[in-house]
Amino acid sequence: MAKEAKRSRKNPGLTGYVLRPMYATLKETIRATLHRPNTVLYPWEKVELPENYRGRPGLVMERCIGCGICMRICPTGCIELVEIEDKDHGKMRKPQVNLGRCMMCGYCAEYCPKKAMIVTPEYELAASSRQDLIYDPYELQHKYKPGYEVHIVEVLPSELKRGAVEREPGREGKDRPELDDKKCIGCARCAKICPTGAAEMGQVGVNEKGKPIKRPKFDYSKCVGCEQCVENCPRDALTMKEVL
Amino acid sequence: MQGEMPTVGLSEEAVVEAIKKSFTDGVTVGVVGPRRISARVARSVVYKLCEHLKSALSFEHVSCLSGVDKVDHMEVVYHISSYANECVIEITVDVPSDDPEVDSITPLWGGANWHERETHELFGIRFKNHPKLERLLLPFDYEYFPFRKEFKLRGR
Amino acid sequence: MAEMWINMGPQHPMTHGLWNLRVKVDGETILDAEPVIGYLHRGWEKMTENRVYPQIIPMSDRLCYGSSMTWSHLYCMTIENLMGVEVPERAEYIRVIVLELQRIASHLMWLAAFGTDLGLLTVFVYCMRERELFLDLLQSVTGARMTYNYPRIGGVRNDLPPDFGRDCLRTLDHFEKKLDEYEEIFDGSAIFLMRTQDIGILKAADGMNLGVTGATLRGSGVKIDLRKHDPYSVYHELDWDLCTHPDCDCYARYRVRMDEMRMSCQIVRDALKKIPAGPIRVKVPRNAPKRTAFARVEDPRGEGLMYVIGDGTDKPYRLKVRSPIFVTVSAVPIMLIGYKIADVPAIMGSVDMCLGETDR
Amino acid sequence: MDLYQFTEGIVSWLVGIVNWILNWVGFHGLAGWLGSPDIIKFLTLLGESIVLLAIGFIVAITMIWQERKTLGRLMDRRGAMVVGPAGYFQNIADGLKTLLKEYIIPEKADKTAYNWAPVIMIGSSILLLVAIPLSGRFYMSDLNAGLLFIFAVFSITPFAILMGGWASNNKYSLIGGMRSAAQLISYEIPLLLSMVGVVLLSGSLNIGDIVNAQAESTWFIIPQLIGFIIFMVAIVAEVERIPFDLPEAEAELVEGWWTEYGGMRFGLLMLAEYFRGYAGAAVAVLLFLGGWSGPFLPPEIWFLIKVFIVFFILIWLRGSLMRVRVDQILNIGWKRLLPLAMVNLVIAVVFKTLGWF
Repeated sequence: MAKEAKRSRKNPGLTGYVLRPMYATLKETIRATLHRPNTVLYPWEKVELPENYRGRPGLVMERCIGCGICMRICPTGCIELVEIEDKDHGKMRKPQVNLGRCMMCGYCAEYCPKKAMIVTPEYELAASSRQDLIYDPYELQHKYKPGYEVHIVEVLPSELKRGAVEREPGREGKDRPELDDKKCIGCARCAKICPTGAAEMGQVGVNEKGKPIKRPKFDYSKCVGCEQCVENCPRDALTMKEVL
Repeated sequence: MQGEMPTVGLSEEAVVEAIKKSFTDGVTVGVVGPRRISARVARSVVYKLCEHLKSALSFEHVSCLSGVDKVDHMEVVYHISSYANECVIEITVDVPSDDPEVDSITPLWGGANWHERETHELFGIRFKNHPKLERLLLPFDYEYFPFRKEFKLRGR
Repeated sequence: MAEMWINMGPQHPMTHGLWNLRVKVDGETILDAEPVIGYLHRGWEKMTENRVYPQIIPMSDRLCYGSSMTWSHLYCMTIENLMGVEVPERAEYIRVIVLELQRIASHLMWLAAFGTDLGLLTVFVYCMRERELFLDLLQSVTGARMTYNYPRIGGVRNDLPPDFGRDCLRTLDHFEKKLDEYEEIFDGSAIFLMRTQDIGILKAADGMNLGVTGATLRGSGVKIDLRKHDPYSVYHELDWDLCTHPDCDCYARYRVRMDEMRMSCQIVRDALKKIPAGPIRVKVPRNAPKRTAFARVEDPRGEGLMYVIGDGTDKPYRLKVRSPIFVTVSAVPIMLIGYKIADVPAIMGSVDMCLGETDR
Repeated sequence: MDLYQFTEGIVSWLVGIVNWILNWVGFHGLAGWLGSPDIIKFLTLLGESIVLLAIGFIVAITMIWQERKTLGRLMDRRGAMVVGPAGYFQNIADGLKTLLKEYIIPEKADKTAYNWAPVIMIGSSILLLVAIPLSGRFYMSDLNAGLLFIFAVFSITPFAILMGGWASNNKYSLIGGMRSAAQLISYEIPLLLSMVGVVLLSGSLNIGDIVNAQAESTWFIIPQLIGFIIFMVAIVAEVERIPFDLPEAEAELVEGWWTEYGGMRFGLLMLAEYFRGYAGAAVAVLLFLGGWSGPFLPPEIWFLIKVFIVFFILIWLRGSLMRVRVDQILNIGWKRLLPLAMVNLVIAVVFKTLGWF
């Protein structure tokens, strides 16, 4: 079964055997001299990069909704959300990347629900100080080209058992927040924090004092599953429900 | 052993039966999957079990030896694999936190040597009869057992 | 000359990393040896306890700079075992392909370093040149050259690029020709045979007892390969053989690795032929159940094992890595004692050191 | 006109100018002393040695450049290429860099020996240049036993290596120095024996005579092929290049006996290494490849071309072979080369008695 060694043991001599490696290297030398050597003259010429090369993360400003998924998934914690003035929406939170800590794993682009974080093919990132390596949202902006974004192409296990074909999950594949009605106090914090406007407060009735009882309603077609409502809920009334 | 290995050994069930026959006290053992056996063993019999595994059931190789801090007690987990039987046995041994000591299996398998030294310095579990229980990875003046749960990391 | 201890390392051309080999010599003959490691200890296992499961994949890439794919794959496999996730078949095939390409790249890096250890720098450049081709292939699949972050829990990150099969076959054909050239340079050289044959003898019984695994053990004539004897992924569906050599010396280890590169080419060809269409990634739950799991793979350097304890949250309670070189290094004294100090690079080169996984 | 007459002419001309100035100023006594034949001879020798050193330096620099470029092509890369035309001035830049480096002496080193070892090394290497003629007219000294002198000087360096290795107070250096001594006894005897065949055929130890004898009959590589091979193997060991560079075996001994030498000392050792490489290749050319004889071109150019070709073989060996072990070089020297050298000697004797040479 096992593959046996092809060559038997040789009795090493002095001459003869030395010539074979010399011949092999000479062939290689002639090839390198006639054609060009294999090295790349780096500062003057550069290696061609494939389409999906993962360089530094970039940001497409218009698409970003400031949901903070990138910040949460980042393994090194190099992404922070900072507040900036946006032309249309007023104050918004956008990611700022510390490239000194970034390890180019591409998770931010992969998990970004709006494909606002992209991976760019930029790899020459040397800077003269650590401060220069902290890219604020404006510096982080990069011209978008199709192919820079990363898609998660996954199927649900339940569908895999039924023999599903590959596809990109729509909204129903995302985890979604669920409300525990007893714990909710109707503070509307979730609706305020929701970056997509998927959570809206709606009146469900009146309490004994005649005040309206408000409960959030989730529009799951808008929800991106960023968990901000869950994290900010003061009474832990919201939980993420996984869709499997 | 040079060159040839026995290709067909015992099946997982046969190994479990053999262990059950030899050890009645302190050993719970069962097959958990193809080529996977799991056992939970009392601290006192682990060396005897290992000896039996090595001599009678031809388990030649210590794959892994890890310490676990379960806050109220500690565990030492052995993964011992057999080339002849093509299976791995996972042996879990509970060790009390206040007296973390267990018999060393280095006299049986030399491959456990550095695993035990590592577990010793990271968890503070002592291995009796180990030939050289010294520091391995950490600086010589390190005072803590960094992999215990009471040792919190700064960052997160 | 009196006996003296020599510290080879932490900064020494022989070490291939950051470790220290203390050897006691009498003249040129080694009387005793003691490896000292820990210079790269990052507390990797402790770090993982504070990160959620997907975040650990890029970290496990950093375990070994030579073959990061195997480690992230091993991690994903462990967590799949823990969560009981079934991986789509196409994903498994893609994994096998990239793993074998990674194995070739890793072995090429070993060969480059081995040549340098023996004093031949030319081979270093040749091997790096061919390794570049495989890195290019892996780069076109994964988007990165060394730390791929490609396997995912429940599949792989993205599908193979459209022309991958053609490029891959072309590279393999080219590479097999180059492999013949390396054999000409190594096997054809009397000096290489003088330097490696009957050097660093590790008997099969010793090797098994000391926990040595992988090509080093197969070089001692033990027919063990976890891809065959503890099959994972789809290796059992592919047509391949394991490679052994009965000589127990450095030359045998060299021979085994060379044969393994050829065998990897065969595996990749076969896998490219048999790869089915279908999904490549399955969604996995966020939280792991309360139980333990482990997985073993055949790393290019030996047996890699990860043992994980889940506690019902989205972070592992404990993750233990069994690194092949960690154990092999502990067996190094038995290989070194009795040989000359000039044999240290040959012997250490033949076990293919990688310190990232050793110290973790 | 040979080098001596040429230099004498220049020196006399310069001295004439100086004397004219001195006479014009009024220092007649000094002018007379300067014009005396002894002083002229001294100045001529001084000028000659400067010319020789300059040529040796240029050849060594060119050899380093050649090694870098050739090794680059052997390794499928480019070698030095930025500074100067095709990277030729890179070596000079590197030399200047070593001048600017810090001057470090290990604290526990034996200072005297540590400082003297590179001096002996470079001194003996320059001394080699004295005995090596570039042509029948371009030489510093025409010694009767020139060949013996060359190999006597060659054998000084292991002493310097041992000294430097001991004085550095470093274990690697010490082992490197000891290896050098062990290596010496393995290659020196086959080296000299392989040379004896040539000496027999030409009947002289004078290098000029040997070259002339080759010009009259044929290159000695043809009757003495075995001797040439032995000589090349031994000369590689002599100049410590890669199959036999045990004293500075990089992979096991870091940099061997050089480990503790830095700055300009390292630069000098490097230069001495290439001086010796030049000397080794030159001796091979002189003994076996017909020396400076060749058509059309001036003999000096022919000589240098042959030297660079022989040096290319040394580079090629370095680019395709591994390092042997210290006990194996003894095996090679005593068990393989020595009997072969004896066979070669017998062949030479047979040729000589048959009267073919």
